[in-house]
Amino acid sequence: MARVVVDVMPKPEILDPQGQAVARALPRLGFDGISDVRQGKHFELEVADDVDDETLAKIAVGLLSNPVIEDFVVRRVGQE
Amino acid sequence: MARVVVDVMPKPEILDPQGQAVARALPRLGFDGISDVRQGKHFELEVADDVDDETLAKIAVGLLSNPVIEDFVVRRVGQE
Amino acid sequence: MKVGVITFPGTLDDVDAQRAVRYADAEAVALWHGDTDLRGVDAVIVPGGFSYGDYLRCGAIARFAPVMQPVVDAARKGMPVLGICNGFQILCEAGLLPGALTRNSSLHFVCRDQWLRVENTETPWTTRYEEGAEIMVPLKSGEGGYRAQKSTVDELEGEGRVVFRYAGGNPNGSVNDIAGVCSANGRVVGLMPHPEHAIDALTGPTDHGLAMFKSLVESVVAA
Amino acid sequence: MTQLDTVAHAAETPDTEQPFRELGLKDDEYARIREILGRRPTDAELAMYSVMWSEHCSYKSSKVHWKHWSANTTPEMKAKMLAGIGENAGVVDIGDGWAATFKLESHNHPSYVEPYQGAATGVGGIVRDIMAMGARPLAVMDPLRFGAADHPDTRRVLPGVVAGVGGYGNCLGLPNIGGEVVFDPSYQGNPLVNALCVGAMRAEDLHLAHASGTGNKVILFGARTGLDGIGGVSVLASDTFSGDEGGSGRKKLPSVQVGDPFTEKVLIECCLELFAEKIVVGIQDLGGAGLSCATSELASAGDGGMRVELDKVPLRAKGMTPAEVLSSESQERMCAVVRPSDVDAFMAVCRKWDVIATEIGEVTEGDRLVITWHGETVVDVPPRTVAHEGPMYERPIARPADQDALIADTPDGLTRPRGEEELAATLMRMVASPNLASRRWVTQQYDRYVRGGTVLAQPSDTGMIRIDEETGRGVALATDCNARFVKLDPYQGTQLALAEAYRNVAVSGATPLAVTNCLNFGSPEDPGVMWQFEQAVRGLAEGCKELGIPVTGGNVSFYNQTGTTAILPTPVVGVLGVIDDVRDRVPTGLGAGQTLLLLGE
Ligand SMILES: Nc1ncnc2c1ncn2[C@@H]1O[C@H](COP(=O)(O)OP(=O)(O)O)[C@@H](O)[C@H]1O
Repeated sequence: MARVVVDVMPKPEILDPQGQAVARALPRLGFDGISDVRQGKHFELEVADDVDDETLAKIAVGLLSNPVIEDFVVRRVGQE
Repeated sequence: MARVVVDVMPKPEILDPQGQAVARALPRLGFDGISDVRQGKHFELEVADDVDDETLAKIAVGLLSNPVIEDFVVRRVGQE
Repeated sequence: MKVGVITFPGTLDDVDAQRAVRYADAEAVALWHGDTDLRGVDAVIVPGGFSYGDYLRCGAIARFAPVMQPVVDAARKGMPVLGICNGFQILCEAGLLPGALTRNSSLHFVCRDQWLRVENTETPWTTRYEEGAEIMVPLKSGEGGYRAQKSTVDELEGEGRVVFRYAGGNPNGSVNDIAGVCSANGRVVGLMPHPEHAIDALTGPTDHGLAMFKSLVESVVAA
Repeated sequence: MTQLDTVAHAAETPDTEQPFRELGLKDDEYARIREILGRRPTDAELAMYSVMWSEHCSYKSSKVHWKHWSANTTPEMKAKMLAGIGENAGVVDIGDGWAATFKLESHNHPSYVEPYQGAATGVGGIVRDIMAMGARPLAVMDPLRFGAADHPDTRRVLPGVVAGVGGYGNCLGLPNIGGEVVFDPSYQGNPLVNALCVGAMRAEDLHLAHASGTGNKVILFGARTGLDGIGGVSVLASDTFSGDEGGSGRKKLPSVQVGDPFTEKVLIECCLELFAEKIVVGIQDLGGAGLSCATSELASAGDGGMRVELDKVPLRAKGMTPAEVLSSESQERMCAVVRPSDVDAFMAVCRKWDVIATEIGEVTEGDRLVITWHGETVVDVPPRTVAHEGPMYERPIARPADQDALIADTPDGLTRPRGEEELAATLMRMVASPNLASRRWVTQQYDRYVRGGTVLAQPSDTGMIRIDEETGRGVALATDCNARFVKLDPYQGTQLALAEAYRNVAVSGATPLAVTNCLNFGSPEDPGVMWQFEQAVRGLAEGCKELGIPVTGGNVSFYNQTGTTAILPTPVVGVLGVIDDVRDRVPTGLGAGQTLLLLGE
């Protein structure tokens, strides 16, 4: 078994109201020095060893992200 | 400026309906070998160099995550 | 004439869409997400709700349901298809309509009586409206912000494929106040607001939505 | 792994110390359990008794006051009542073969701990109560109370609660047809999240929660069972629970449950199909106290015993103990009793909806509830002693010493606005005050249109839904409570709440038929609170008799206090009425050219 992480983020040109809401809240809470926040999704998958990178990319692009508005990154983070 | 990533995940013992929905969909789509999926949030912050780890942890626990049901991990991923 | 109304697990407004079809004097045919054919219907409505909980992304899982393949095939051949709210999101995910729906800019779910301007009266779903007519129907969604690449938006605007536009205030941050769009051939229409909740002033704010279903019946009969 | 605490082991080891106090049981309660069983309870039995004998499940402080309901319910009032107090929800005959069922419930403490999930699972729980009567849930309402509007913690609690009520209810496809938002500093550390659900069914489809018919199967269906809210009910309703199950060596478990409204929506449709096929003998929702409650209540209300193979329960977490499986408050689960010949059909419906269903036991002869774990008996109890014969207390009652001073402090001493300008300024201040301001920020997060039956919702004081599309038959509902009146005079204040809800229903054009309530009070161990409570119950019961409509059910929430300061006593009253044709409703608001008449003094 391997653990695979997929991070899905709004494309840079797409408005990210959630990230903006965080960015606006920070100074109000007394946290300065954060100039930008973007919010996406983080998936952790337990994957059998014979699942190859191509399959993982298909899952990421076909299901976990919407290529019209989102980019993704797949990482294998460890064996179990 | 540094880039900081915060990943927020539902605590292991807490129900994760989002991850479950993905896990159940995968075999229907013909993807086998994924035994578990958990879904959380992924934040990317642009942070001034003088923001220390303690401040980042405070932001993560106070604003980005809900400590009652979520855990988080903070990573500095690079300088810009 | 028969209009199919699809039910996915988590679909909510299927009963309302069926009722709207009946109010327009057509027969509503229930289609199940697992169906592999369309049971001889003349048009299809993909109704609102939270298919599969919409936990991953609205419409992301529903678009893979078996019933969507025949819907996509029929739509490409010109069958009228209407996606309402979650149905709109599903049609975008399935590639039948361009763009995507994202989190409302307020970050809150919003349920309100919304004015819309009808911008395109050529689709089978809008022939009964006058161009520029303003209608009031309920809007109720948390992820209704319409987004697309700039080139896509330009193309939609250039080809008159924006079918409905929010009037009297943009409720969710949609680009160009877009509330609904159609496919290149005009046969597939998707919109976030709910015309099926505005077919009778007893249970909705108005009956302005009924003309969409009557338009369809007229268009199909005329064809 | 510690040794499994079986019944045999418990009998052999009578002197084993048990953490009953940490589980919220008093010394005499523990002694009573030992007396019932003739031995010490096993861990699993202790978990069951402690949760079922908690204030929340056993109504041990309030039950003695139920005499007021029965004393004030006349045969005429009973005539239209198909199910009343004691069932999951009250059911009334609304004519034309239709029955309506409705109930109010609280989810106050969980909503303070985790506002979104607490409120969401509160909605989920009350909806399952309505389903357990055999009805289709049709609409929800949410009477809410928060601390001061400008207090920083209200900013955490209110948006979370509203998003949770909306998030769950919207996803279930239940229109929200009304509610309340009231601010008062007494709710600061203790917001009230009450939720009402109303449903309807054909009168002959009424299902009652009981397990009868020897050999009938017990089927658990819906979500898997996890570590959610283990001991939640006790810790939340009785304030003395450490969270550990005793001996299992687990670290502190979360008392928070996370809702999965999609699973519940599918469960609703699945249940309705099962009801339509008439393959359910008895049904019970799993709420607080989980399987402890469902198995003991089903068995207790039936005509036999029950045997449960607990290890068959589908689990979400690894290594759960029997006590944990019994106490888990995982949401979105139901338990049904099914004839053996219908099991295949039952499973087929569940498969269609992709709902996990597992046969976990059967109805047996005799009168014991026996639960096994991999073949070994871990529970062997008379189910009534768990579910219905819990402790009952006559708590001391005393009118608070400062009540007279409170009443003497009348508004006569307040300065009145004089002249146009002061009047205008006062009006502006009132309009802007949190308790009178627009509720749109809240109500626009709720879907009020779904299912196309909503005839009245905000801004009307009454919610109304159409039940029969052919005839237009419908029901109207209102919930009300002015807790400041109740504080001044709990007897009359509660009657005023009843009268307001009754009037709201009546002026919508409907005929009031039945009453539900959610009695939110401070600690029952405080004689002053018990005085408020007793007065409120008596006031409501006698008011109902006067109006000729029965109390069909309700809910009690005690221990709503911060430190020793109780909330304002808040007996929320819900009234349900019927209207023959919703087209005859009377909407709120004036039309041009209409004449305004004042009725009454
Ligand atoms: N928590 C809530 N959920 C749903 N509807 C609500 C809620 N709070 C208030 N409302 C609705 O908003 C409207 C206005 O409420 P309110 O100002 O309390 O009315 P009133 O003071 O006339 O009783 C009513 O229709 C009421 O049902």
